Amino acid sequence: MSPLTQRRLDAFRRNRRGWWSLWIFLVAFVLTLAAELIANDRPIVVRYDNGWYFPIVRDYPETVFGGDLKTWAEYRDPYVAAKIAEKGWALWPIIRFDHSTINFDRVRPHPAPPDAENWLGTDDQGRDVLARLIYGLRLSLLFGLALSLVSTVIGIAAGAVQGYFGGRVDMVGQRFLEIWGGLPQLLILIIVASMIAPGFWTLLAVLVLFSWTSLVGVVRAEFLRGRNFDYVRAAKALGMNDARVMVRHVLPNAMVATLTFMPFILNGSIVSLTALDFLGLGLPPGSPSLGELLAQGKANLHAPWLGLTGFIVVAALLSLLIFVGEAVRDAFDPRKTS
Amino acid sequence: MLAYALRRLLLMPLTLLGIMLINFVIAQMAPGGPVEQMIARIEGQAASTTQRISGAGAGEVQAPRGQSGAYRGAQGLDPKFIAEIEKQFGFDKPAHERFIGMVGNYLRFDFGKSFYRDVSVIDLIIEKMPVSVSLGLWSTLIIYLVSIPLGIAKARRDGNSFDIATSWAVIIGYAVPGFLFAILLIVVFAGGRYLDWFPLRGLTSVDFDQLGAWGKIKDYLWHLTLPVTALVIGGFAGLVMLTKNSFLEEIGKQYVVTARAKGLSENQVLYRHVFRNAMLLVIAGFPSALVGILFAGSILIEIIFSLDGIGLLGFEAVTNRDYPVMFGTLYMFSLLGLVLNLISDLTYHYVDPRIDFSSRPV
Amino acid sequence: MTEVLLRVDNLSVSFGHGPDRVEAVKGISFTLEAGQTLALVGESGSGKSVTALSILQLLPYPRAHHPSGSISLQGQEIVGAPEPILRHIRGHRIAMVFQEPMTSLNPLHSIAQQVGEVLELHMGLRGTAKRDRVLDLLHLVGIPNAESRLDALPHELSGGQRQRVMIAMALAGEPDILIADEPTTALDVTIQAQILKLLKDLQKRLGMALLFITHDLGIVRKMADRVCVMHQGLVVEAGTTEDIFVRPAHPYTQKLLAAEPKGQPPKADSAAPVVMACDDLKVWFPIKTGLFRRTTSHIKAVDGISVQLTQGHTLGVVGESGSGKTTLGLALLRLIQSTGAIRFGDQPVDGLAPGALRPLRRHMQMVFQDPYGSLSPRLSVGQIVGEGLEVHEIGSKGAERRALIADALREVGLDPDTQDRFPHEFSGGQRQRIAIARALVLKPKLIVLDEPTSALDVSVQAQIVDLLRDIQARHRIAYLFISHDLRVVRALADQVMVMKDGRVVEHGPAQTIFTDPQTPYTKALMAAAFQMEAIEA
Amino acid sequence: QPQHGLAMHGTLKYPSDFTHFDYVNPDAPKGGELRLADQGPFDSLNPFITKGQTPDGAALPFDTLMDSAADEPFSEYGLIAETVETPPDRAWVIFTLRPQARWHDGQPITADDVIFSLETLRTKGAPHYRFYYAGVDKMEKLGERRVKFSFKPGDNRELPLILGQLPILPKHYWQGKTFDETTLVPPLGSGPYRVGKFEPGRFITYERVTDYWAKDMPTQRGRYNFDRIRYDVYRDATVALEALKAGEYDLRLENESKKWATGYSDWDAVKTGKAVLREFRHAMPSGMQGYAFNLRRPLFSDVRVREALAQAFDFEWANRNLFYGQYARTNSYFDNSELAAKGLPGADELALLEPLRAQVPPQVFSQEYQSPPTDPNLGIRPNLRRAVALLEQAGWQVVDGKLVDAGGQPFRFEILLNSPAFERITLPFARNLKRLGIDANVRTVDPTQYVNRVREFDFDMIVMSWGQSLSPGNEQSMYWSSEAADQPGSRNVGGIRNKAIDTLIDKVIAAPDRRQLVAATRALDRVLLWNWYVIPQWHSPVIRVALWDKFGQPDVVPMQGWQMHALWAKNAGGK
Ligand SMILES: Nc1ncnc2c1ncn2[C@@H]1O[C@H](COP(=O)(O)OP(=O)(O)OP(=O)(O)O)[C@@H](O)[C@H]1O
Ligand SMILES: Nc1ncnc2c1ncn2[C@@H]1O[C@H](COP(=O)(O)OP(=O)(O)OP(=O)(O)O)[C@@H](O)[C@H]1O
Ligand SMILES: [Mg+2]
Ligand SMILES: [Mg+2]
Repeated sequence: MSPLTQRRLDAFRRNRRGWWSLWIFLVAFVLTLAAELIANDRPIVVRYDNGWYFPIVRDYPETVFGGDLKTWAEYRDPYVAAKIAEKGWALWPIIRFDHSTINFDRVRPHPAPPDAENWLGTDDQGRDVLARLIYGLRLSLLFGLALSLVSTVIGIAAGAVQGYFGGRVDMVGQRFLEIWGGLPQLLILIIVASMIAPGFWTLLAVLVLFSWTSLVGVVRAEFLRGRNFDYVRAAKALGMNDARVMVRHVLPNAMVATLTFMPFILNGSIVSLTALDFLGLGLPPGSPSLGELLAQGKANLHAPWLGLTGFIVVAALLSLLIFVGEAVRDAFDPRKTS
Repeated sequence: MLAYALRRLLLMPLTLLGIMLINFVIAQMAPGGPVEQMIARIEGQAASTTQRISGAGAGEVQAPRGQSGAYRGAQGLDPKFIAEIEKQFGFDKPAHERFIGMVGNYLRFDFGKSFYRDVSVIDLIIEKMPVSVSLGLWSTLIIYLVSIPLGIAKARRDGNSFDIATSWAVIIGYAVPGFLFAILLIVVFAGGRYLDWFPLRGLTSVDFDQLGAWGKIKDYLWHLTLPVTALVIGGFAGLVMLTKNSFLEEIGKQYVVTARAKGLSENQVLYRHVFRNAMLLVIAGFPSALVGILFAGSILIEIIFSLDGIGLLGFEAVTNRDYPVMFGTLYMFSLLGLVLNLISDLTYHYVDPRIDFSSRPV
Repeated sequence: MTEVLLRVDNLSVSFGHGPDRVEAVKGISFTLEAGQTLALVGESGSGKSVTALSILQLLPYPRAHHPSGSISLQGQEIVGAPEPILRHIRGHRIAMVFQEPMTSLNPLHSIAQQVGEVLELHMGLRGTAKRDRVLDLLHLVGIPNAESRLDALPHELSGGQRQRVMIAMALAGEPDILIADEPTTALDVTIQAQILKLLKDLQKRLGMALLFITHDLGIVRKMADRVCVMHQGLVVEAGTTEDIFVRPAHPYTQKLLAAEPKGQPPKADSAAPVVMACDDLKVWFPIKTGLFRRTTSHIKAVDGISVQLTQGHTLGVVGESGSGKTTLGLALLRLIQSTGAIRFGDQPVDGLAPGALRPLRRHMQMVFQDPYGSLSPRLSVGQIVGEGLEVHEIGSKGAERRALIADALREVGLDPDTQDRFPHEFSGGQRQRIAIARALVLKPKLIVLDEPTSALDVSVQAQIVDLLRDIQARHRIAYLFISHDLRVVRALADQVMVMKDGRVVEHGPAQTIFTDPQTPYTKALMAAAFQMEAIEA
Repeated sequence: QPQHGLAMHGTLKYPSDFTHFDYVNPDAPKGGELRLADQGPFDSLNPFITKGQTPDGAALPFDTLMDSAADEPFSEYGLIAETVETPPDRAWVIFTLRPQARWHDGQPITADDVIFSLETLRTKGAPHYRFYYAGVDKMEKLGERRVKFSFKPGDNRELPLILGQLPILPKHYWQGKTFDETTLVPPLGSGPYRVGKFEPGRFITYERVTDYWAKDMPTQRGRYNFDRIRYDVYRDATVALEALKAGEYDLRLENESKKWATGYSDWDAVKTGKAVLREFRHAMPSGMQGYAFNLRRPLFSDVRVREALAQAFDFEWANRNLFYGQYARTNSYFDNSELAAKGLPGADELALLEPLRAQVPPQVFSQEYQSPPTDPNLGIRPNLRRAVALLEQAGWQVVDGKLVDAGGQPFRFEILLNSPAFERITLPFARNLKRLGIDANVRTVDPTQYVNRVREFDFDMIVMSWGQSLSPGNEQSMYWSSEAADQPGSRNVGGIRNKAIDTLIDKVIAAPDRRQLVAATRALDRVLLWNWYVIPQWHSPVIRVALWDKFGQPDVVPMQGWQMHALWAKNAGGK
């Protein structure tokens, strides 16, 4: 690691809030990646009739455990559970629900408030909110990260090129952008939805189409200004090509907006899924996502645990990201690294 | 700059044409055009477009489609009638002819009439304008007037408890889902249960006309309080952080030291010297923020507070395939957007005269 | 003499904490009395500017801190004083001319605004009164056509002009103490004399005390009552000017006094091939007015100049501040738009596309007049110097390149260990040397050096001049050397070009120009430059 | 022989000298105000055309020829018409108008107005008027106050009654105005209310016409008691509910069980008795709401498969856990009414069914239909076992956890929804199907796409609901006939093509009297049910009303349900 990187890292670490935020975020993210081990409606290990079974990785027909249906065993079914208990035992994850498990066991009108079984209550379909949160966080984060990453990169590139070169490039690029901005998002989404059932990747692709423009304006402005600075001229005098000048000299000094907006873009990406759900153009019904949780919160005001959970998670996520963003800013601020 | 501005102005019609063309083409591809919509409406099958958002009609017992006793006559439409509708909507002509006709009309600022009601698009837009302008203007004003000083104050106190506390505040404001917050406001401040301070809906009272000038202003502001609050709550975070970071970026520069050496107070340094240097980004974001709030940002709020604004109008037009309204609003807002874009670009130059838009041959 | 205005006592300044801590100033003390001039001289990077900034408490606190010491202004403690008190002192009681005028002005405020602000703040002037006073001040510091340039932004001014605006700004508040950190580095000798005279006048009239930081010992001798010599953060010697100059006690002082750019430029070699030439080069800046910023007239910064630079030779460019020297240099390297033919070697480059020009850039380098502005703030010095190597793929990655960079830094007298620091952590002179190192490390065929030694103390200056000459000899580099310091020009240039108002006034072999100037302008210039020395000698 | 009213079948309940309906309070005080909420904004006051959105209550200013009684299956009594005459075969009908019938501007209502109304509505009105009155062949003005409508040949016994529902428009008012344009000028009417102050998209008030010509007519007596009816537009459902609780308006019909169970619990006014939550039973047929199979898909062509899938829908669980136990299982296409098939077919029905024995499922004769129930203790498992058996009979096998046919093709289909509200009901169903090895993919699409796909029958399964009246008739053919199966946009979305059903539909339409009608309907019901064309869902046998306790209402709730316009304000005198 070069001493400079070391200094940046130190500066990053010196921002305690940012540093902790990053860790919390990473830990949460990694945990959600292992969601299946934490929240699942099938045991991790089953010992039955002197055999070992690993339902978490493999499907077994119910008949294996003495049941009568030939389809995959539903371990939460009291019938199956009893059969297994007869001749063995099962080791369950901490949360015995996955994102789509419906709590069929008890009579409680759903959404039901938190209790010992459903720690954050259930949603209006009787699914465990905590389990959905874990899975939803994973999906939303993956979606959000992918979307914001891709659209940020495209957006910065487009803004940088227009701002840096100016002239015709800018003129044409800007007009293109204006036309692009006039695209009827809703109609396009509807068209897409009518052709294919939207899934993770389709939605990602479609949303990238629209979200990449969000950074172009500010990045372009920063480049329009940045290209006038003496050090840019000095860099050109060194014989650097434009790409390098842009990346090494202008961009680092034009990252304010990008760094500031990154957390918001990420969050926006997550929320834009909600908006689509509202319109019926979102992920297939039943998919766990933060947006879905928020939508449930709205539809079930009498069940505040839904909206509250969603809100707290979004707020926490956003705070973490903003604090991380500030630390990153510090890390790249030459006045703070020493 | 004059030449540049002129060139931009000259390109506007072309850009507009591009926008209209693309939209037109895409609208052609959209499933369920206005004719189908009309048929669905006649058959009593059309679902309310805002239903999903407003939560209306969420009942588990579906009203049999085509209520009002219409089940007696639910008989399917004869093709002649459909052809009649097509003709009425102009769909008997080929697409390119329709497009050319539309462009021709738009050049004369003739936007036609809504497909589903006999109101001219202009009138519709004018009718919805007060709501959108009220919401847009006030919320933009409040957001900018609060965020910028706050961001500056945060930059000054970077990292201390004030900074952290305000960060939390704006982040929480941002994270609160707008609709939840709006409903919370209604329940707390306008419902019967807690405080019945504000009206539930609308832009003015029913007896608005009878009020005196002062009464009118009061009534108007009284109605606006909740929706504007709901609108702005999420708007601070981005701008505050942007302002803060832009200022932080500038605050370390040499000229700031010079300004301090003059004996200026910290605020004077920030507002007189750093401000102009740091504001570029804020200005850059302004047009889209304004158009966003005017046009799209407030559909939920409009529904919740039963305010009929352009956002809702445009949204409904798209979902109903009410093309005249859709293209009319699109046209107006694209035009507005283009002009704002140009203005903001020109502002760049006025803020920082080093900025120009020419290419750099060397 | 009179009462002590300013007392600096055992002042230390450190940057940062822990192992990376930099001790810039290590317990220095001095006093300043009303009407007195104290010169602070010393090695580049010895802590002069930092000391000056401490007096106004303008260091980047809390990173910078004072482990010890006190500064008091007529008994009022300044170190750690509350904001309102400092605010009253700054600009009004103590004003400062910053070392780097190029970057110290607000880039977006017109010069009238910037000067006027002080008047408004401390003199209570408004409206036309303010404007008149601004004009007055600009005239005093010798800005030509001040009326028409009131609305100019800093980037539209030449280096010297900016420096004069800085001075006008400092003087505007009629301070009790003026701290002038290298106030004349970018000024030609005539203007310099004018400014110095102005300062003396004010001092006499208002009883202003002057803390003068400079490398120019001639000026020190002429202006100062007392001198403090700084070296590596310490005051190694202090005393009256007389004492110091006549009886230097400390070895460093002795070394400083003895140092002078020496040596002779290499003999002119008429057979040397032309590296770069231009013909009837013109750069006109439009003056835009009105709402629509229409071009109403032009500033003819370079107005039809032809030069030839030959291999291994140096063309010195001298002339009034604002005469177009910088612009000429930029235009020649095609860093600014110009008309007129430019050739590099045999290749015409004036019409060349930027892409085609790029490979040639390796061979033509520039040291910018404003070193601070020309260094990317977010790159470390090592990266800045190494960038050229990287771009032109000189040396293999990693260690080899790092070694090359370290060498280059060492050559210009910088500690190679500092290569991971950022530009703002250096002194003005150090930054200037970084800029030189960046150009030299490429071993180009041509370097345009725009005031490369203005911020350097005499000893370092001598070292750099030697270095330049040495490298020139080894690599047959051609220099276009822009400077106000005619002694340095004399030491380096074999050809000299004198510029005024964008035109060449006189051009010829250095020897001739120095010994036998033809035009009145050149004569005046030479007189002003060597007069002081002459008196001294 | 002119009569004071007309019944679809059988005799009229009320004699010619009746003074009021039984389900109203004839002495209800007039006065006060009723405030209601409207969900959609409106932009037109002409409720008779396709264009524009009209506010709720837009028909209040208009009278019809006759008014129907809510406590009879389908009977109408003269309103504008004093008497009605029709021959036994109902080939024509003559209405005699009341001499006192007046427009709001004082002009009398004439035969010309009636003819004008039908003419206008048929040509320029909303298309359904065309269909309604397509059977009217000829209109004749027999006098100033007498009109005769002659019908095209065909067995359409409903037509005189449907003509009774014809809103009458003033000819003199519309002269020189365009009828088929949306308007915000309230059109002239003759009804109990006229449009008062309004603001499009925000509110509308209807003011009682104090000198309403028909205020003492037997059909109107005790109804339309409020001086003012006001609709406020609330676009958001949640806000609308809050507004009710805040006392912004008076009365709300709830259609969501979740809201009914939880949304009102924090309403203090209920605790203090200032407001009440009431459920009114009604005897209207529930109609059928259920998951409709698209029979055009080969996947669903086997009745055993359909039956098997029906086993997987756990209504009892949903009702307990999602609906707060508020719904009843639908066991008939005409549930909650006398038209529903119960027990085994009786003699009347057998007479109709016997000839069709070969074409209908045998259970029709042997078993009472019951939508598959689940036992809360055993859960869905017994149903699944039954389903597995059925599927195996139909040639489906579980291989590797998936249900496949003989060719190895997996059982996979899509349930198309248009509202997220149904996801919570459908996803558990899909989960149960999964335990059968069936891959049921739930898809919610935007309304437009939904409508289009349904119109084009491009779906596997949707949630469909068919409304029914107490007097089924022509619409049955649109719902279930082979003819309708091919007609895009028809209500036979499932594509039922069954000769037996076609026959039974004809019997329903042609039923000469009530008894036969009931028998034919029940027979039709049985055959439909046992073909498992839908997986029946549920219905609500009550109307849920939340209202501020400011109103008096009659003790009797008629079979057709709770009557809002029979309410009166308790403080009608005061205020
Ligand atoms: N961008 C610009 N716009 C307008 N005028 C400019 C611009 N750059 C330089 N000038 C003007 O051109 C003239 C020449 O400037 P230049 O910087 O070449 O002077 P110089 O000889 O380098 O002076 P100095 O010795 O003070 O650095 C000056 O009058 C300056 O004000
Ligand atoms: N922000 C900083 N962080 C770390 N070190 C710094 C910083 N600013 C200055 N220094 C160091 O402090 C020392 C003194 O700097 P100063 O600017 O006072 O030098 P100077 O005497 O003015 O030199 P010059 O004549 O070159 O301007 C230098 O070695 C410099 O590297
Ligand atoms: Mg210095
Ligand atoms: Mg210069």
